Amino acid sequence: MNESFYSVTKDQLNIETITQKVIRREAGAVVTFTGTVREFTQGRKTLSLRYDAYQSMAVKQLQRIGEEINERWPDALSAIWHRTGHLQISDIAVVIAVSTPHRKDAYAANEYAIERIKQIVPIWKKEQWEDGSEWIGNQLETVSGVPEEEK
Amino acid sequence: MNESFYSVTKDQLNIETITQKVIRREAGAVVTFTGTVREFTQGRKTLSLRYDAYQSMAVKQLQRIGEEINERWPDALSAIWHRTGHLQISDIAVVIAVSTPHRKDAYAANEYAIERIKQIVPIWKKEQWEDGSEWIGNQLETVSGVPEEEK
Amino acid sequence: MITVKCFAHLEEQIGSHTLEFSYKEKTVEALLDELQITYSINLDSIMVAVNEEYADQKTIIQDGDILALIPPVSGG
Amino acid sequence: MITVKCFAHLEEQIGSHTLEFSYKEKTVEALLDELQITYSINLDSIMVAVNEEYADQKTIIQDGDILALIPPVSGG
Repeated sequence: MNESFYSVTKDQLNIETITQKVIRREAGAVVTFTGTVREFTQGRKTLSLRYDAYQSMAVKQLQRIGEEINERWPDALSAIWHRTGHLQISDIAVVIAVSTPHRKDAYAANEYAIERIKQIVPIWKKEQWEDGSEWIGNQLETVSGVPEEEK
Repeated sequence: MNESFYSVTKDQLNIETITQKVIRREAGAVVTFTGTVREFTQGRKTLSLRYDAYQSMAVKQLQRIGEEINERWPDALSAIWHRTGHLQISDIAVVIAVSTPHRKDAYAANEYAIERIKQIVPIWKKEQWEDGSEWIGNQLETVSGVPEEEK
Repeated sequence: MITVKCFAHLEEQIGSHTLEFSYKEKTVEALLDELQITYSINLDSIMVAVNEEYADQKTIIQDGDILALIPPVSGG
Repeated sequence: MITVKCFAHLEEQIGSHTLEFSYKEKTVEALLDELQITYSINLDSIMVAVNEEYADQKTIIQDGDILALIPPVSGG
């Protein structure tokens, strides 16, 4: 699988570039998810945040998500880029683009990808609040051991 | 509502520009739908196509869809651009961007928008096949009269 | 006077994008009936907009109204 | 020799990104138990990768393996 479809990078993410990777003659629908840094989480103000990754493994896990998508939606083509390092409010942390011949599949496969990222991709977020900082985890109450294939 | 959030234009559509319109501090999720010209529809090859619009009314209907989205998802911000004129295979016909604080709403509101476009926005597609051309309609078996608010 | 805009296959069938008629009070439905006969066209699945808003067939047309015959749409 | 990579809060708690140990045959589970005692850390909700693939706690570590302690992830 082409490395440029799945990447973990310190560089800014470009929505157009990543979406264009999956546009093709056979596809009529592309759904792109852009995850940005939100200022408030449950009333608490984020000043900035940092993403760390186990870079080489994280790329492999993104590729794995691409493979899982193709098992479920054989006509889909996906590209997933995740940024690491220090991010400000509204900066783009992740871009997921999925193209399919018909639109229902593009929405479903895209949503599948972001759920899986939050389960299996070794990337961690450290929130910088006004009154301290904290490594975020267990968003999905992940438990110890090999991650489940299905939610 | 700002006209630049809802547009019907002969110009090429830029995914990045339209998506950036809805990125904001309060939102953590943006879903962008990009509709492109697909080469094959049920085995039949499209050479190119043309979109005509009742331009002024079409813009109003896109704004209406934005209002409907805000009735259903009060935290959403949406931008919808549709292209008209002559398009080639893989050209972008429509871009819908919706941002929300949480991602489930962004997917749902975005999918709502494309369904509504196919119901109420006065834009028509003429397919150029290898063996002729045809105005496409009744994709959703729309019936005569005032369009239904709900699917 | 009233104006009737035609789109897509209707524009091709009628042979004109814009029709103009001198004003006479009538419903949208009555106008559609007349157009069907005059142009030998089928308007069964056509929606109508009056001044850029979808209108019921029972709507009474006002002088100066701009109507549009809206075939089933196919944008997106 | 085996290498153990530490991330996020574990890296801060352990005070190092990379640990190296001389090789002795054992399971992932046994290694975790040792690390918990040595560094006074809680590894209950930690996943483990061996050579960049998630591994079961019963996996037997091979000489030269690169392990990673993976706290609950929070990308996206």
